[in-house]
Amino acid sequence: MSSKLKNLLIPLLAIVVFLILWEWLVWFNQWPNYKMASPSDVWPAFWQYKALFAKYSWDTLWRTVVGLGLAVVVGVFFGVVMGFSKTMRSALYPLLVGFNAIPKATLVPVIALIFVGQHDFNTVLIAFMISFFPIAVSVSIGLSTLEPEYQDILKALGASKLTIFWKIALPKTLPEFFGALKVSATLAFIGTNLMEIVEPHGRGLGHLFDSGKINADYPLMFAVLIALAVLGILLYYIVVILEKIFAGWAERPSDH
Amino acid sequence: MSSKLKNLLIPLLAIVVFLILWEWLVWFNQWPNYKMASPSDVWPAFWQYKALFAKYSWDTLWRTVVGLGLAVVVGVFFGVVMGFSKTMRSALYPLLVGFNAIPKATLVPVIALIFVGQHDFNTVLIAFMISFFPIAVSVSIGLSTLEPEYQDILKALGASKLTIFWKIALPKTLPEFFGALKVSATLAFIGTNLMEIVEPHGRGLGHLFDSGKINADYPLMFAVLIALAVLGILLYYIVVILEKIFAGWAERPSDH
Amino acid sequence: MPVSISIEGVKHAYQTGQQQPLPVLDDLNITIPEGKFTAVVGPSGCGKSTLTRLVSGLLFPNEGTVSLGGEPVKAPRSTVGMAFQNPVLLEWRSIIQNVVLPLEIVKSELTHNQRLKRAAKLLKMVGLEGFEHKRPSELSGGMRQRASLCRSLVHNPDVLILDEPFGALDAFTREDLWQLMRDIKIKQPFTGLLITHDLRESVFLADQVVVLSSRPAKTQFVLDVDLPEDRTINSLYTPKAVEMLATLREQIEIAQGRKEEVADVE
Amino acid sequence: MPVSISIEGVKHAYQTGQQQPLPVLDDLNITIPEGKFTAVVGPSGCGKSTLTRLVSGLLFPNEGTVSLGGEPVKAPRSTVGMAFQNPVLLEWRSIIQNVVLPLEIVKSELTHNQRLKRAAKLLKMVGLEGFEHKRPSELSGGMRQRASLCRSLVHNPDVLILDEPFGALDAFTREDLWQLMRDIKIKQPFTGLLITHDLRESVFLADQVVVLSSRPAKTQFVLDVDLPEDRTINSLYTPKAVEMLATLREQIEIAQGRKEEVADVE
Amino acid sequence: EVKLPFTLDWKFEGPSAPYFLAVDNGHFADQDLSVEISAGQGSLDAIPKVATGAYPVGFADINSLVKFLDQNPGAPVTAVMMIYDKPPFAVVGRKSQGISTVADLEGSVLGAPPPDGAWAQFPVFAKENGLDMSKIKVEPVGFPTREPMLAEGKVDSVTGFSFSSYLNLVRLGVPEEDLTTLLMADYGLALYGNAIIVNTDYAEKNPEVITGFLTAVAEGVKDAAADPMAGAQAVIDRNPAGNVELEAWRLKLALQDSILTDYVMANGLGDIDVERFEKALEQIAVTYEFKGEPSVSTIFTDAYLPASELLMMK
Ligand SMILES: Nc1ncnc2c1ncn2[C@@H]1O[C@H](COP(=O)(O)OP(=O)(O)OP(=O)(O)O)[C@@H](O)[C@H]1O
Ligand SMILES: Nc1ncnc2c1ncn2[C@@H]1O[C@H](COP(=O)(O)OP(=O)(O)OP(=O)(O)O)[C@@H](O)[C@H]1O
Ligand SMILES: [Mg+2]
Ligand SMILES: [Mg+2]
Repeated sequence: MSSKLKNLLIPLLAIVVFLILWEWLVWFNQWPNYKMASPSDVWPAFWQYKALFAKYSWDTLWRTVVGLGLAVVVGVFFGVVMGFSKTMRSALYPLLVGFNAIPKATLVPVIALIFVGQHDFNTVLIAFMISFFPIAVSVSIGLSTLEPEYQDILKALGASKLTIFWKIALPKTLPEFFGALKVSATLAFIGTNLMEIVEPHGRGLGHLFDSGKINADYPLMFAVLIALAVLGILLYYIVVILEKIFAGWAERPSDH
Repeated sequence: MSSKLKNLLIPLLAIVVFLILWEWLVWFNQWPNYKMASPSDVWPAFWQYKALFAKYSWDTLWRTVVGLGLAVVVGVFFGVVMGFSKTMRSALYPLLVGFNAIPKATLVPVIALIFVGQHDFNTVLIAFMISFFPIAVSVSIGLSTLEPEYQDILKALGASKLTIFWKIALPKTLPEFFGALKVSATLAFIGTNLMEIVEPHGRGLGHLFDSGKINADYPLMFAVLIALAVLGILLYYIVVILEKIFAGWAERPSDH
Repeated sequence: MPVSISIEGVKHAYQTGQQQPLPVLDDLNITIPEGKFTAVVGPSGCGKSTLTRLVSGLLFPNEGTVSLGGEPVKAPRSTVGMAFQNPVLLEWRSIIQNVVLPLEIVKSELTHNQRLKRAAKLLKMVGLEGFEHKRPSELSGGMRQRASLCRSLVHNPDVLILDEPFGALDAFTREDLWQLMRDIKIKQPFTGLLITHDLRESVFLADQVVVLSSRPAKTQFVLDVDLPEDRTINSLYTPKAVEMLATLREQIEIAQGRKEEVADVE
Repeated sequence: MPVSISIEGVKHAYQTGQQQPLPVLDDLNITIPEGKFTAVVGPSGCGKSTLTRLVSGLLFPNEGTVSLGGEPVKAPRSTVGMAFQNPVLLEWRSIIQNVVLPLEIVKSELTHNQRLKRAAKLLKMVGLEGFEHKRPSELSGGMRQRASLCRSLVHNPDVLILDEPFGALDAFTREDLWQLMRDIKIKQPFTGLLITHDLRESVFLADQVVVLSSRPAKTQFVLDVDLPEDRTINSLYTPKAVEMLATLREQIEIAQGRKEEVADVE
Repeated sequence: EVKLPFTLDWKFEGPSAPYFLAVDNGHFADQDLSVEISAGQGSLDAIPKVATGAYPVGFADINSLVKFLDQNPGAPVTAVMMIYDKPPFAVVGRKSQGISTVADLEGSVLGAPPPDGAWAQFPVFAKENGLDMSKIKVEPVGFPTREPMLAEGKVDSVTGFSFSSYLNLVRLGVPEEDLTTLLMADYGLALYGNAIIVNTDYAEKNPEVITGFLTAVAEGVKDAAADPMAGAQAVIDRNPAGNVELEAWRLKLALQDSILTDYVMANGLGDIDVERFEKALEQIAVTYEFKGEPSVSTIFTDAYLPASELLMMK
C-alpha cells in the first residue's frame, strides 16, 4: 500500500521539482520567451489550444504506437536472426549501423517522394525506421550471450531453435528487451514528430509546433514540447505496466 | 585464421550486395537523381569533393566522439544511480523519458540561443543529449537485474556498492552496455548532423549536405549520407574492438 | 520404451583458444542394456559430466560412437530425460511450471491440467508439496535439485541421465529419493545413467557400476550389482553389498593411484 | 584473529508477496568459541543456508541477535570468508583471478604478484594446478566448487563459513580436502561454521556438531566432538568416532520424526 | 472536375492566401479544378515533387529551379507563371545598431544562415553596391536563431525574406521604426523570385488544365489584394493555431514588396522580362558554377498563361 503510494508520489514529486527549477532558471536569467519559455507561460498557451492538443496528441500517439509496433516486430526478427547466427550478425550489423547513422530527417523527403501523399503511412514508416534498431540490438545481444546452461535444458530435449527462443531466450532477455522498448518508444515519438514537422500535412503535435513557429508563438512551441514529453511518459508507463506483467520476476529486491 | 578472414569478408560482402541491390532498385524504377541517386552517381560526387569530405568528416567525427564520450560518462552515472536505488529510478525515469521524447531538432535553436556562437560546444551538447539515454537505461537495467548470487560474492566481504559496481555489475553488464553504446553511437551521429543542418555554421558533413541541397546537387547529398553511414560503421567497429577487448568472454560458442 | 545405450571407443578432448586440447575421455566403452541402470563413479573433473552430454547428444565425441537403441546419436532426443549437475531453473517460471516445461516441448496428448497434475504429483513425491507456486529463488539448494529431478522425469523418458542428482541432499532425504527412483523405475521402466560420488547410492540404484580413472577417463573397473530388484536400504547392509562397496572403494583407490590404505567398509 | 560467533534466540521467516511468511529458523541458539569449528547438519530446506547468511551479515534476523566477537552483526565484514552453496564464479575472470578477488577488496599490503602467488598456491593445494588461467565455464562442477573454496580462504579470514563446500566431490578428493582444511586451520586459525550433509565430514572437521530439525529449524541436538586436534581419516574408525556417528544419525532420525530404524554405523 | 494537387514551397503563411482564396472563392471550381494544397519544406522540396510528377503543379523559387535544371538537365519541370516579380531577398538591420543604408553594412556583423536563399544572393548584392566583403563580419546563424540573435543585438543585421524576418523581429519586440529593410531587388539584384512551376509532361498533355489553374491563381491574387484580412483568414482556417493579424500583415508585405510591383501593375502578373532574366542568370553565375548553358526557354515558358487582360491587377 504505502509502497504503491510511494511509486506514484516520487515521480510526481520529481516532476514538480523539475518544473520549479525550470521556472527559476528562466526567471533568474531573465530569459525572454523566444529564448526559453517558462512553465508559467506555457500553461496559458496550452489551455488556449486545449482542443487542438487533444486532437493532435491522438494523431501523434496512434501513429507512434503503430510505428513502434512495427519496430518491435521487425526489431525482434532482426534480433533473432543476428542473435542465433554469427554470420548474419557480422553481415547485418554494419548495414544496420550505417543505416542508423543517417539522420532520419534527411530521409523524410526521400520517403515522401516515394510514397506520395500517404501521410499516415510515411509517418509510421519514419517512426518505425528510427526505432527498430535498439530492439534488434538488445534481442541479438540477449540471444548471443544466453548462458549455455539455460539453452541446454531445452536443447537436451531436442527442441528447435525457435522453441528455445520462445521458452528461454525471450523470457530471459525480457528485461533488456523492455529497456530497449523504452528507448525505442521515445525514438518513435521523435520519428513521428520529425515527419510532422519536416513534411507538414496538417496533423499531429508536430504540426502544432510548426504553427507556433510560424507565429513566433514561443510559449505554444514549448507547450507542444511539454505535451510531447507527457505523451512520451504516458507511453513509458504503458511499457512499464507491460514489463511488470511479463518481466516482473527480473526485478531484484534492492535492499532489505 | 580462416575465421578472421570470414569476419572481414562477410560484412564486406553484405555491403556489396546491398549496394548492388540499391543500384538495381534505382535502375529498375528509372528513378531520377532527385528522387534517389544510385551508388554509381554518388561516387563521382564524392570524388569531386574528396578534400571537403575528409575535412568535414573529421569535424563531424570528433564532435560526435566527444559527445558520445560525455554521454557514456553521464549515462553511466544516471544508470548507476537508477540501478542501485529504486527511489531514484522511479523519480528519474519519467523525467528522462519525457526529455527523450522531445525531438532534439526542436531543442537546437534553444541551445543555440543560450550558448550563442559556441558551435563546437553546441554540437557536442546535442550529440550528448540525444545519445546518453540508451546507456543510462542499459546500465540501470544491468544493475537492477543483477543476480543476487553475484552481488553476494562481494557483499559478504563488506564491499561498498561502488566496488560491487566496478568489480561485478559493470563487467557483468558489459555486453548490454556495448549494445547500448552501438545504439548511442549512431544517435550521437544524428545529433551532430542535426546541429550541423538545423543550425548551420559552415562545418561538418551536415554543412556539406546543406550545400548540396542549395545547389540541387542530389548525388552530393546522397554521397554525404553514405559518408555518414561509413563514419557510423567506422565508429561501430571501434566499439566492437573495445567490446572484444573488454567483454569478449560473454560471446557464447554458437554451434559446435 | 527403454532403449539400450552403447558407448564404443569414445574419445573426447576439449579445445579452447590457442591452448593444447585437454583430453577428457580416452577410449571409453560402456554398454547399458535396455531398462538397466548404470552408475558411473570417478574422481572430480575426470569427465563424467562430459559423458552425460555425449549420451544426450548435446556434444559429439571426437572419436568413437554413442548409440541409443542401436542408432548413433546425431542430435538430442525428446525421449531423454536429463538432470544437470547444476540444477538451473528458469527464474521467470514457478516451480511447477519449471517441472512442466518438458511436456511443453515433447509431443503429448495430455491436457494442460493433466500436465500440471503430473508435475504436482512428482513434486509431492520429492517432498516439495506447498512449493509448487514459489519462484526458484525462494528454494534452498537441495530443493532446487529435487525440482530439477522432477523436470527430468515428468515426460516419462525412455532414457534417464542423472548427473549427481542428490548431491545437495542430506542422507535421509537422499535415501527416500533412492527408494522413489526404484519405485518409479518399476512402474515406468527406463534405461538409466547415473553419475554419483556416493558408492552406496550406486550400489542401491544400479545394475552395474563403472569406475572411471582420473582424467583422461578410462574404464577402470566394472561391477555387476547382483542384488535383487526390490532393494531396500537394509539391502546395503547385507554381506554381499558390503563386499561390493569395499571392492568399489578399493578400485577407486587404485584408479586414482593412491597409497593403499586399509580397505574398510564405508 | 579468530573471533567467537554467537547466535542467540534467532528467529527468521521469509516474506514473499502476499503469501504467509514462511518461518525458517525458530529460536536458534549456537555458540562457537574463538578458533573452534562447528558443523551444522539438518534436512534439506531446513534453513542452513539462511543461517550462513545471517552470520555473514547478508541477512538480518527477525528476532534475536547474531554476534561476531561479541559485537552484533550490522553489516558484512571483510574478515569473513564465505563459500556459497552454489559456487558462482565470475565468468569474465580466469580461475586465478576469481580466487584473487577478495584480496582486491580487503585492505592488504600484498603486492599484485604476492596475491597471485597465494591464489596459485591454494589452487594447487585443492588440485587445480594447470587450470589457473582457464575460464570458469571450462571447469567441471567439482572443480568450480574447489575454486570457490580457495576464494573463501585466500584473504586469511578470521571467520570461515562453508556451505556444503565438498558436495560435488568424490569421496577421496573430499577426504584430501578435509585434511587440507585441518592443516590450514592449524597454520591460520579461524572460527568456522560448516554446513554439511556428510556426518563423517562433520565429525572429522568440527569441534561441535549441531543437528537441526526440519523447517522451521530448531536446535535438535549438539554433539561435542572430543577427538584429538590432529585427526586422520583413520580417527573416524575409532570406536569413539563410530559411536558419535551413530548418535548423530539417530538424532537426525528423531529430528525428522522418522520411524526408528536399526541404528547403524554409516 | 480534374483533381490537381498543388505543393507550396513552404508552410501555410499569409503569402499563400491567394491559393486558398482561389479555393474558397470558387475560382478553381470555375475552371473545373479540384485543387488540394500541400505545405512544403523549401523550394528544394517542392521542385522534385513536381519533377517526379508527384504533384503536377507547385510553387518554388525560380533561382533554385535554374540550378535544379542545370544539375538535372531534361528534368520535366518548368516555370509557367512568375508570382514574386521582386524576390523577397533582403537584409534586415537595426538602426539602433547603425544600419540605415547599404553602406552601413561595412564594418558591421551580419547574421546569415549558410543555406539561406537571401544569403546566397548576398555576393551579387555586395558586388552591385560595391561593398567590400572583407569588411563585413559574417556570423553563421541557424534559421531558428536568426531573428532572436538580431533582437538580442548579437548581430547588427541578418539576411532573410523581407516579410518573414521583418515580422518575426516585430514579434520579438523590436520597434518597427528601428528596422531597416534593404530589399535586394531595389539595390541592383535582377533575380526573380517564386513562380508557379509545372511538370512539363503533365502540362503538355493537359494545357487547358494549367491555363485554367493559372487563371484562377490570378483571380486569387486579386482577391487577396482586395481584402488581405479575408486572405489571412483563409490561411488561418487551415492553420488553427495561427494569428490572423499577423498573417494579414505578412500578406500585405508580400503583396506590396514582391507581387504587385510597378512592373506588374503596368504589364500584368505572371510574365517575365527576358532581358532582365538573362541578367539574372549572369548574376546567378557569380555564385554558382553552371555545368551547362542555361537557356531561358527551358526554365520559363509563357505558353500556358491566360489571356493578358485576365492578368491585369488593376
Ligand atoms: N530468498 C528466499 N525467499 C523466500 N524463501 C526462501 C528464500 N531462501 C530460502 N527460502 C526458504 O527457506 C527455507 C530454508 O532455505 P535454506 O536455503 O536456508 O535451506 P537449507 O537448509 O540451506 O537447505 P539445503 O540443504 O537444501 O540447501 C526453504 O524452505 C526455502 O524455500
Ligand atoms: N566446456 C568446456 N571447455 C573446456 N574444458 C571443459 C569444458 N567442460 C569441461 N571441461 C574440462 O573437462 C574435464 C572434465 O569435465 P567434466 O565436467 O566432464 O568432469 P566431471 O567428471 O563431471 O567432474 P565433477 O565430478 O567435478 O563434476 C575437466 O577437466 C574440465 O576442466
Ligand atoms: Mg560433473
Ligand atoms: Mg542450503
